[in-house]
Amino acid sequence: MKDLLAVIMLLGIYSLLSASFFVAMDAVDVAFTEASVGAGISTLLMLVAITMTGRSEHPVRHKPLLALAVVIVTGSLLIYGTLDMPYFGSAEAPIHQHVAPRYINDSMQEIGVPNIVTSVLASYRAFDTFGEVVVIFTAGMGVLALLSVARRPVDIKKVNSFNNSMHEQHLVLRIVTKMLIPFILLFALYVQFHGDFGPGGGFQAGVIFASSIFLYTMLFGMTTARRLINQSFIQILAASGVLLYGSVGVVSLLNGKNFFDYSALSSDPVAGQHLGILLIELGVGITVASVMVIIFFKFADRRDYSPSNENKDF
Amino acid sequence: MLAHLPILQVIVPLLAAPLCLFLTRPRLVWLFAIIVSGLAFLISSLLLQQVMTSGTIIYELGGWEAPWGIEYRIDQLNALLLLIITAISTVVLFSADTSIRKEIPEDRHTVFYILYLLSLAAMLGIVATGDAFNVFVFLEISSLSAYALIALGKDRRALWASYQYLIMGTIGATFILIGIGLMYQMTGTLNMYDLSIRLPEVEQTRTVFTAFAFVIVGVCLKLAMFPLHLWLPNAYAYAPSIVTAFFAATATKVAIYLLIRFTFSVFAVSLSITHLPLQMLFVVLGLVGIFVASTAAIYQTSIKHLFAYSSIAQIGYMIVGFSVTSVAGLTATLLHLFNHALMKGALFLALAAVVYRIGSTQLSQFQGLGRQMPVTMAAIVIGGLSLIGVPLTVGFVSKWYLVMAVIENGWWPVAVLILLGSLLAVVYVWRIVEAAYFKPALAGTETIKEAPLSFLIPIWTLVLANIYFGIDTRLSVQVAQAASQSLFGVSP
Amino acid sequence: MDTLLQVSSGLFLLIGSFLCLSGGVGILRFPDFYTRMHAVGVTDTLATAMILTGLILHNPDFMVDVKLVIILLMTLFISPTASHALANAAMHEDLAKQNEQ
Amino acid sequence: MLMGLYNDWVVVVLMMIGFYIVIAHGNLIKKIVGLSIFQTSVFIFYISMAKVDGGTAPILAEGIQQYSNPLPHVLILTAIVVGIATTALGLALAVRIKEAYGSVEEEEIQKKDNLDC
Repeated sequence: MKDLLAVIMLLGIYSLLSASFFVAMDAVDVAFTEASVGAGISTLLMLVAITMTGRSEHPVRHKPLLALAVVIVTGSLLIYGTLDMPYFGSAEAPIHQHVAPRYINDSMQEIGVPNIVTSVLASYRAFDTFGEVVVIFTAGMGVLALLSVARRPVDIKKVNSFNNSMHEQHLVLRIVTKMLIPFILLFALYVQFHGDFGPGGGFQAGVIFASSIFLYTMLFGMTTARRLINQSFIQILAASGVLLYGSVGVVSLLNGKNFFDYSALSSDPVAGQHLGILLIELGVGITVASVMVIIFFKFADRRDYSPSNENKDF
Repeated sequence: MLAHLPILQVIVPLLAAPLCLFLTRPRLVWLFAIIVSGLAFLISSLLLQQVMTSGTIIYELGGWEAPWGIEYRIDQLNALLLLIITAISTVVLFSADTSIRKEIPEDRHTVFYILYLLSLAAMLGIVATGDAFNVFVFLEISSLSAYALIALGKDRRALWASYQYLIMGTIGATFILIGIGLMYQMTGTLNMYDLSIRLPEVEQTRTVFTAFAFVIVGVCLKLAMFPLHLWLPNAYAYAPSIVTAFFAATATKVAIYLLIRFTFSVFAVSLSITHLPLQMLFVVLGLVGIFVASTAAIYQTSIKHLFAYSSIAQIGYMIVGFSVTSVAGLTATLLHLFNHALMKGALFLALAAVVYRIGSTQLSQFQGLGRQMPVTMAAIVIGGLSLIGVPLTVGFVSKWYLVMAVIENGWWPVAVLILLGSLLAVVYVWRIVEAAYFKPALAGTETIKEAPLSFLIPIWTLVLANIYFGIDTRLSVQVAQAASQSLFGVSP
Repeated sequence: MDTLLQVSSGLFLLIGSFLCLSGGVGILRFPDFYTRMHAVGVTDTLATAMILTGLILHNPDFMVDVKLVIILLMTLFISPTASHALANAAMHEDLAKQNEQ
Repeated sequence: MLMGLYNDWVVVVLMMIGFYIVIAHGNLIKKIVGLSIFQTSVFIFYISMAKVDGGTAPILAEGIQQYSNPLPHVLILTAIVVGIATTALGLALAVRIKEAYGSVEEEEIQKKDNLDC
């Protein structure tokens, strides 16, 4: 495969397929995330990247025998390691005996949220999730550091005439998109606040929210999207998501409980847990959505900036 | 509030990072970063004191007891590491403002400090946590911020170095993830302490063996242990000087910590060392690493490269001490870890000062600098002497303990080889001294002035620490010994 | 009544699956891009619609039915639009090539 | 044994395909694609160990006795996010490398670097 476009589309399909594996193996939350992130966002980012780096790959000249050897050694080590593993689906496996039973049996009394994944994610292992939000924030800042460009003054006339010519070409797309975007936003909100009861949560919601903005940007152009979303505002938003998450922990610290102990948030421990989970999911959603938008905008900006792709449309 | 110190240690810099975006001026952000880092330093000294007097501190996040929740578990080993990281970070930050004004465009300064604080917080998080998966998450935060920081370097090769680091680092992290998954599958727990109790039951299984192999290889990739070191020299050489100073003194230390933690605490010594030929493997790799890297250092034309290779050689010493697997050997490794952080911090910071003045680290440009920047060059010389292991510097102390530990184990040839390796260090340090003091200054360089005070004060703080801890070894040795004893005490 | 629902839903599902299959055959066998587009674009929209109708008839739960109807409406919007975008892009590319020649 | 462990073996093969792409290919974008495949396969490995025969998705409901293990799901949610973060940063680096070197092929970049020295 020398055509990178095909490679990336196949990668997207692989992601989507593995998302359906996850559904088959009962991991609905993970499947949701993989479908929106692996098949959606990362494919999109890669496509934007290859518009800048070129579509074809040079043939490999030397035979990568060393690489093959490394891969075979690693692979056989792994196969060797699997030999003593518990069998697929067996309920006697250690992981189903030791830690997990408490999550399954007691989380309803302790946290009061039917989706066990949400209660583990947001309460038992809340600090991991905080780390996850920080990872995303770090990536946003990293892309900001790498791809920032000085903004050139925009020639409004040129943009307008360009927009008009685009308008005819993309008429159907634009109208359908305008109709769909409210529904996408609505769906994002549903996923955000329904995460306690069904699959979903802040992360997936953030990604869906961001994808509606991507859609808008792709069809109406960067300049129009910029009028909608201010760059420094979105950065502040990304930071405040992390801070919202962190401050929930700080509040419980100030109330004399341990960090991220949500029972400190309310007189009734279970209500406190509920409130805490709601707040941190909101923080996750805000950060993820705004960082995704930052990353996408930075890539798109860079693309407009590099002189060779001046007048191509998306 | 004292009971919450373990979490404050990590959370203060972690929450400070996004707060930076609210500050408008880069200068303000810098001051803020220094205050935060200083605060972290204060917390870590309090923690060390607390640990030394009252033993291991356990902090349950979210109020859920381990292994259901995540816990922070601070013993002597972590406390020592926390202290090293925060101390170096604070000292280095003092010169950051001056240095990056020359090396990084103005509009990226705020982002630079944010990434710096994030990577600081992430390293502290890796060290403090007692949960294997939490290690992975924070490892990724620290790596991502490291990639971005390195790519901020002026040269275009910084981008390429950063990309290579990204690929290697991500492979390493994924290996660790596989290893953690295998361990989890056999025991059902992610908590390190709980793992160390439950692993012996299944230690004979092939799965645990594979898990161990993957974790170790993953950590060694991060550690840049020979022969997995290829990403390190370029990454250090082309990163902004401040970043190099910070990472050279801390990042590899965190990786060494992980190696120690996984081999001694999580997998018991009996499994790691007795069942596997690991000891021989590590001694050989450590020694080969010392020689190959030192020899490579001799042939470098850029001083940043030279010291980067020297770092790989120093990692070799730590690995040798580690593979002795006795209290004495581990003490030597921890001492060297502490001391190497001081030396490399001082050396790379001094290099940052040189870059600030002459804009290059090519050896040829160093001619005659001994007269133009005497104070900075003196610092480099003392740091170099410390690298060699001359008495009255910290380098001597840790080499002494290392040689003693090796001899105690009856490995005479290894002791001889360690001393021979030090001779190579003499050669590469001499090349710098020769250029700086015994060659005439290049034409047109008469105007070069001594580095500004914002460099000299941090550099000499570290240099004096080099000398102080070389003479008064009580504090460092006591902590290192306590840490290694507790490691062997926990896992007999 | 129940049997009628079962039979009709089965019928819809069968037709839907057949259409999916024929679309797949079409994409492999047809000679050029536009005819392949035709095969996928037309049959897939109809096929998903059929399968979803079959599922609605099959499922007694009201909330699930509502969700399925929403999915049906969405696919009816999105699928033709996607085909349109694809064909449009292909046209654009072709014209650009012809202009070059 | 064949039936009990087949999922792990499939996952190992997938992982190694990804790993091979990372280390054997010279194109920077393709390396990132390889990393993605590698990581996604590790995710499948984690999720497959969480599955219990006869279990359902871990969302509490009336009348269900057996749930699959929720903990690996949580871990992988985090890991997916880490994956996309790495991908984004890697792509950003690749774009910058293309601008600076005019190429995203490893060999050409090495060649240009050697010329500089």
